[in-house]
Amino acid sequence: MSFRDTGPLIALVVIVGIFAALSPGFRTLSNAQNIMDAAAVLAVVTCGVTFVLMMGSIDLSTPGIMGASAITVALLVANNRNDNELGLLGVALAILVAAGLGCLSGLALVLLKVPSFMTTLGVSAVGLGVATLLFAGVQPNISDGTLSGWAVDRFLGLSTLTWIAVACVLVGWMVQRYTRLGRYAFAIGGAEEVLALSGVNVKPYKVAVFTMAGAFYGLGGVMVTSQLGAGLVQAGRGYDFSAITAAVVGGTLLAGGRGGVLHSTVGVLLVTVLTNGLVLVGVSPYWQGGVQGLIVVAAVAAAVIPQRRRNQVTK
Amino acid sequence: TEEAAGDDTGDAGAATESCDPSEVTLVGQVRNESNPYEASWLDGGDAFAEQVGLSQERLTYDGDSTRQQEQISQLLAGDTDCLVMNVLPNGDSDTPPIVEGAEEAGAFLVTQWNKPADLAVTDYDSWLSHITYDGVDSGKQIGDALAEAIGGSGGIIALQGILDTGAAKDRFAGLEESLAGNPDVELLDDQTANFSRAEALDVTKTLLTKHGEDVKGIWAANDDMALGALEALEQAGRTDVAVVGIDAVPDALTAIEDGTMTATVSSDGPWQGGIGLAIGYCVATGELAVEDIAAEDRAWYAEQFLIEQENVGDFVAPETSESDFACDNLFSRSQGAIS
Amino acid sequence: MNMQIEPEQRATAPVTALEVRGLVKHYPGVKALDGVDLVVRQHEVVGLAGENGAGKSTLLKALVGLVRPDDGEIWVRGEKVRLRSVVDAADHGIGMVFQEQSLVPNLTVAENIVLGSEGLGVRRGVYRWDAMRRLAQEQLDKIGSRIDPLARTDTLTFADRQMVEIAKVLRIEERTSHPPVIILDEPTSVLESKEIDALFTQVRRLREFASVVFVSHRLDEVLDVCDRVAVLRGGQSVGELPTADAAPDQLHRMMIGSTGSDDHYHGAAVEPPAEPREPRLVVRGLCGRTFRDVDLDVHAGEIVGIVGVHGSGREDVCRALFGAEPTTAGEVTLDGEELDLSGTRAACAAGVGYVPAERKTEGMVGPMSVADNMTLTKQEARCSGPLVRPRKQAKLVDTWIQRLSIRTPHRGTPIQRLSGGNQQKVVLARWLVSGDVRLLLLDHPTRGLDIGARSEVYRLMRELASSGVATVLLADSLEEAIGMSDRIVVMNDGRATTEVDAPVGDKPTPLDLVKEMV
Amino acid sequence: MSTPVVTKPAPDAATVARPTVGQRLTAFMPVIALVVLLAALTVADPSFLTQSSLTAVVRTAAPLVVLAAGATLVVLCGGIDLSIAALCSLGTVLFAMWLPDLGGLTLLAVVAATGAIGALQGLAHVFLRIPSFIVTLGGMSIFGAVALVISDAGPIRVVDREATHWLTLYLAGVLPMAFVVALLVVAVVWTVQRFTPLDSWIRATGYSESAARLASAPVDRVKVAAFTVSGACAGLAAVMLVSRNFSGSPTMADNLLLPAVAAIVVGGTAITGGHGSLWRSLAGALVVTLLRVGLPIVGVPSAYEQILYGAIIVAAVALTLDRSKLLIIK
Ligand SMILES: Nc1ncnc2c1ncn2[C@@H]1O[C@H](COP(=O)(O)OP(=O)(O)OP(=O)(O)O)[C@@H](O)[C@H]1O
Ligand SMILES: Nc1ncnc2c1ncn2[C@@H]1O[C@H](COP(=O)(O)OP(=O)(O)OP(=O)(O)O)[C@@H](O)[C@H]1O
Ligand SMILES: [Mg+2]
Ligand SMILES: [Mg+2]
Repeated sequence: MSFRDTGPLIALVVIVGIFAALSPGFRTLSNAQNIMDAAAVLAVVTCGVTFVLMMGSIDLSTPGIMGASAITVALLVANNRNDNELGLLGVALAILVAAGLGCLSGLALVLLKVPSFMTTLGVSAVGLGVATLLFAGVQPNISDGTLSGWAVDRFLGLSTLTWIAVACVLVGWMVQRYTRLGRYAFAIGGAEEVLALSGVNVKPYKVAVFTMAGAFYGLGGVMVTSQLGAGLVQAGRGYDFSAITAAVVGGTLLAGGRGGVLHSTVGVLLVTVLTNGLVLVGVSPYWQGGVQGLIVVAAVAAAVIPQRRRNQVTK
Repeated sequence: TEEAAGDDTGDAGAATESCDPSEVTLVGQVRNESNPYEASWLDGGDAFAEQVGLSQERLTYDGDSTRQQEQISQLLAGDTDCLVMNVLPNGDSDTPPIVEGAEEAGAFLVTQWNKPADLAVTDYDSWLSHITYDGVDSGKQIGDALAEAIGGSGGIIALQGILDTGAAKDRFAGLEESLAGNPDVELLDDQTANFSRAEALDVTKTLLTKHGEDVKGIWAANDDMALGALEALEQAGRTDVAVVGIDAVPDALTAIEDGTMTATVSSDGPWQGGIGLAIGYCVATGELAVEDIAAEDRAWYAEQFLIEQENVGDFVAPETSESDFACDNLFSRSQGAIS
Repeated sequence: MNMQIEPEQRATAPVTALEVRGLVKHYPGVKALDGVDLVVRQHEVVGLAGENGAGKSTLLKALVGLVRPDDGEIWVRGEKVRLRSVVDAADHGIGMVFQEQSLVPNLTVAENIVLGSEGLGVRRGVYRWDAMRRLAQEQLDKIGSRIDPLARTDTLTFADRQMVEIAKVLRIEERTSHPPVIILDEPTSVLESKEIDALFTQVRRLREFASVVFVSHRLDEVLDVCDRVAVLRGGQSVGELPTADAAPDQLHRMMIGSTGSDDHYHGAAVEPPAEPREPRLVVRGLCGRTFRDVDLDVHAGEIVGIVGVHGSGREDVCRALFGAEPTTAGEVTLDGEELDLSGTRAACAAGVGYVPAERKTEGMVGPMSVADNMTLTKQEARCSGPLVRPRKQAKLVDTWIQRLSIRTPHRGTPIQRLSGGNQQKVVLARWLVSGDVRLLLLDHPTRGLDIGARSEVYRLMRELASSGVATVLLADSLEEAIGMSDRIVVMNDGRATTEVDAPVGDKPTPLDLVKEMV
Repeated sequence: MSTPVVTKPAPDAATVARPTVGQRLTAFMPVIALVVLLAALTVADPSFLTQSSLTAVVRTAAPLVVLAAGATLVVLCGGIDLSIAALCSLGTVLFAMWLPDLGGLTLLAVVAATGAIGALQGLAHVFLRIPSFIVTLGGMSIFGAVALVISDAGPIRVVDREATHWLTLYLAGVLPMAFVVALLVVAVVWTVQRFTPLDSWIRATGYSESAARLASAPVDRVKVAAFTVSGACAGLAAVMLVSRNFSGSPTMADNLLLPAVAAIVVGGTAITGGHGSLWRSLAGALVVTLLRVGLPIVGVPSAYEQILYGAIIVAAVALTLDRSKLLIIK
């Protein structure tokens, strides 16, 4: 394992150490649970974004896709707006809608040859539009027991949502390690042109990766709905940049071909611990964003120090 | 270079040559339709428009100040002779350019919620009125309700709104007033959750871990954050914490009915959406002259109510009646001029 | 499996494996192929020779479906085919090892070998690493390679990667029941002599069960390993030559269409550098990541070759002298003044020039024009004051295009459309346009160049040396190093171990050097 | 140095490869996209195509043009600047705070300050070797926090409007001064880039940084310069916003980030660097502005507006991107 791989982990340990020393509240078991719970949605979303980043593409469609899936699921399970009561089928359908939107970004990328930066930005707007349409001015509140229970029920001290996130990370890791889709995503980031020379048609795989990412965002949207007890159009606000930040902080390269789900998960924990710790240590709310930005930059800088003097390209 | 000549500026005295009712254009502008309160505001506008046989142009700017300015300036570049705008400025600082633009173009403007304190409506002819709710008062009212709910003593935490908005500041100032009057209530922590339900959930969870059992109450600067805090409490398995908010969104009213939430303060979206257009419409059609609007009705606090469990039934379905928007009844909900 | 073909069977009338008739391919402004004919028989190694830009790569790409020809026919075993993609070609038993290495660096060797046709290695989209490793091992065994199939490809040496490519291309055997056609486009240009020997052993082994098309600019190699050489010139077939009794000169004449000069290395004698003078470049105790305590003197007008095997660190010494690689200790002076090694700008300002070996990624900026690439370093040569003068640039660039006979439709053509050799000439020209270079560091400057272009580069180097430029040369082959250098430094494991004088008339033999290198 | 003697004949008279009609057309695609969009909006609402309406559009677009123009340089170098919007917000606060003391010099001071901050980010990117995405993402939150703190989390009114009055004037009665300034910025930067070696250096850096470095192009300096110009442009855009809003606020321009990047990409500049130009971003910014203000004004309901916006920007890029310069689209 190179320093590039362990660097973020070390940074995580250091930051946890610092906060633990500074704040007694941070050291408690309940706070650990709290951090895991808070990291759950981001972890799922970051799983999706990691595969896209691994290909060297970028994905900004998170807010739109999450918003669309949040509203969809809220309208399909038992809620105050209509008589639907599809339960887990509703969850599946919402994820399907999200995957469809993700597929749209992928299709626009490979068919229209528009960079993913733009297709995903466009799909985000489309997703928000669809969500607003479905929202129709009245907040759908969920009364579905299973879904609301996800945020509350605990198993071994962790909420169901956290276990879902753990499962997602595991699935993500397996996909990355053991499936053609995952390995090709990795290879596309390494040398896309070589795949073509080897007779691999990369287009379906690109579309599939965006679709899978969409499904992860969709699940993220469902999880937010479960947490908030209501379907919000803004369910995914801010998750675009925070997921990319988490992935990059964890050592997944924006240029592709490096890193992976486990790296990104470390990044997610790092970012979540920071948010949590800064509140507990009592940093002024005015400064929190700034301090967080500074630490993220510092963490990445520290991770690249070992290779800094090589004649290597940074974009 | 010379001054803009591009606009076919109706001069400021447009009110004198009144518009035919059918020629009036009604525009309502809010942040987005994905927020129940603001969606209901636009619906109120639609209801009024229907009442006078017109339709309302619904504009949303997604909480983006620049986009709001862009839309307004585009709007004012069109035909402005009989244009009536009922606008929710994104922040205090967004009001002056909107006002100046409307004044220059001669469009009738009513603003709500946000206005810099030193900007006087009476200095303008096209800016007919500014309506808001007294944030300090509402912040204090729910602060007091919270203090009462926790029995007059104990720790509370506060969730602030978007830090650079007047509403957030006023409401928090109201909380501070309330705290001064309830010396045994201690403010354990204040954090911003940006008026957002999701952020409030995370912040509240963190603060609950930090302060644990010391937290007896949560003061939130709006209902969305209060609802987020409620979710956090539910997830933490806490039922002993009182929560208050502001805005009277439907979910909060349900929560108050259920007893999970303590209090909120009403702001009547449908009425706000209608009244702004009504004032403009009455002036545009000549039924009301700007000069005849009393100075205290140019910038005023609208009536608001503290909603608790005992009176929540009266507010569950806010309704507007035609009489609310009659030209001689426009200012009936005034609680006095903004000081 | 075709391995079992009996020798007797081979001796009978050879079967045509592949035939090309009148192939034509136009690119904007260039006729890359202009009616090319080629026949490849089974169990035959056919060489393909031609100058840079003659159309060799284009022809080969057409054979694997990467280039759609405008006209002409391709016949495989008596059947006319249309090749639309690499897969198509593989289905017809044609596979290619590309001029630029084409492996995915962040995948394992095994994955690279099976990439695109995983077969049993993947079942329903799920990897079975064991099966995959076994598949890859089988391929590697075929060529007798001992590379670990689960190693990450970017950890391998260049030569090993080449082996992986061959192992990979051999997989097409499984797609057809016929002996495959394996195409190798300049496989030797990046290899050391020992590795080249190993490769040739492979090629001869391949002949047992396949046909091979082999391209190289080293004519002796071509004659050595091939049964027959086909020559291309300006996109046209100009003839064939059985290799049995051919000499490089003969082949070269066919390639350029006239009796060319054949002074590859040392042409006219050059006066030996005046000894008593202070050396222009003095390196003392230079240490870096991959080299230690390197001492080196280079006089003005002298060409010093550095030889060593892969990993000897010579490349990094060069880069360090150009400020592109960090150093930890040591002193370097140029004409008595300390040389600033902090960055490439400083080195360039001090009069140091560097031509990197990796032309595609480090030598040139592909989408930029020939002119812009040529003047990228010495902007002042095309500016007056801070302003660029397009006319001045055009004149300057056109002059150099003429002087170095760079084959390009226009100075405004993106450099990536040029053939490899012509690209290299543009990169070299970059350091010549202003004429103020004092020390030139050349890392494999003739890699991929045809014999004509190469002798031009040699002539150029000579000219530069006699005008007083000090040159450090990392040569493409030991012969080149010996022929071109006045003095040779042998590097071994990061240290400069031996120094051998190589004056005209008293050259060391390759064997002398090899002894020192290992 | 003597001229090397070359015995070989010069190659046959070089044939000039003239750009084909298709290639010429791709160069004008951003403008075509703009015209098509304008036509479509006019069809949807004929009253949209009036002189006053177009004047309003270009006035509105001015800050976006300036922001996008600066960031285009960074994108051309192969990086990205996510901090422009936050820096612009900070710029509005600085302007409002400094105006009472500095008067007419405030504009220069703000542009210098944001330029310096941009340079700082460039230096961090170059010397710490942190990807520009991360440096500027960090910068985005840091500048946001600084703006919040120094402004005491609120808008600062600008009472003295004289200082920015000139920006609100109109040239020949129709061309807003702010837009003229934006055009000037594009023209000046483009000219400087075009007629100096900068163009070569920037494109070489964007296409292949390592090749540029080994050709001893001043890669680091070019990058830092690009970030500096990007920062300065953010400052200038801030002044334009203040002139329009009569106040500075710590979040004023935050929402302009994605529109600005969209403007760059819609113009056809490759997000991976190397290929593109400032005037493309100018056209891109106008397209984005038309979409932002045009769709709601011609009466598209808000939900459909977002869907249309998404579809149209993707379609616009599909039209404007010159794929012959890009081997792989990521
Ligand atoms: N994609 C392309 N676009 C335009 N012209 C091209 C392209 N590829 C090759 N050419 C041109 O076609 C001609 C033949 O090129 P090719 O690469 O086949 O030469 P080559 O014989 O392989 O040369 P080398 O020995 O240098 O590799 C050259 O003039 C080259 O500039
Ligand atoms: N970026 C790198 N990271 C780690 N090790 C490297 C790197 N580049 C080179 N090396 C190692 O450093 C050693 C020296 O490599 P170098 O390329 O300088 O050898 P060389 O003698 O120039 O080889 P060649 O004969 O190909 O020119 C090799 O063992 C190589 O694997
Ligand atoms: Mg070739
Ligand atoms: Mg080497």
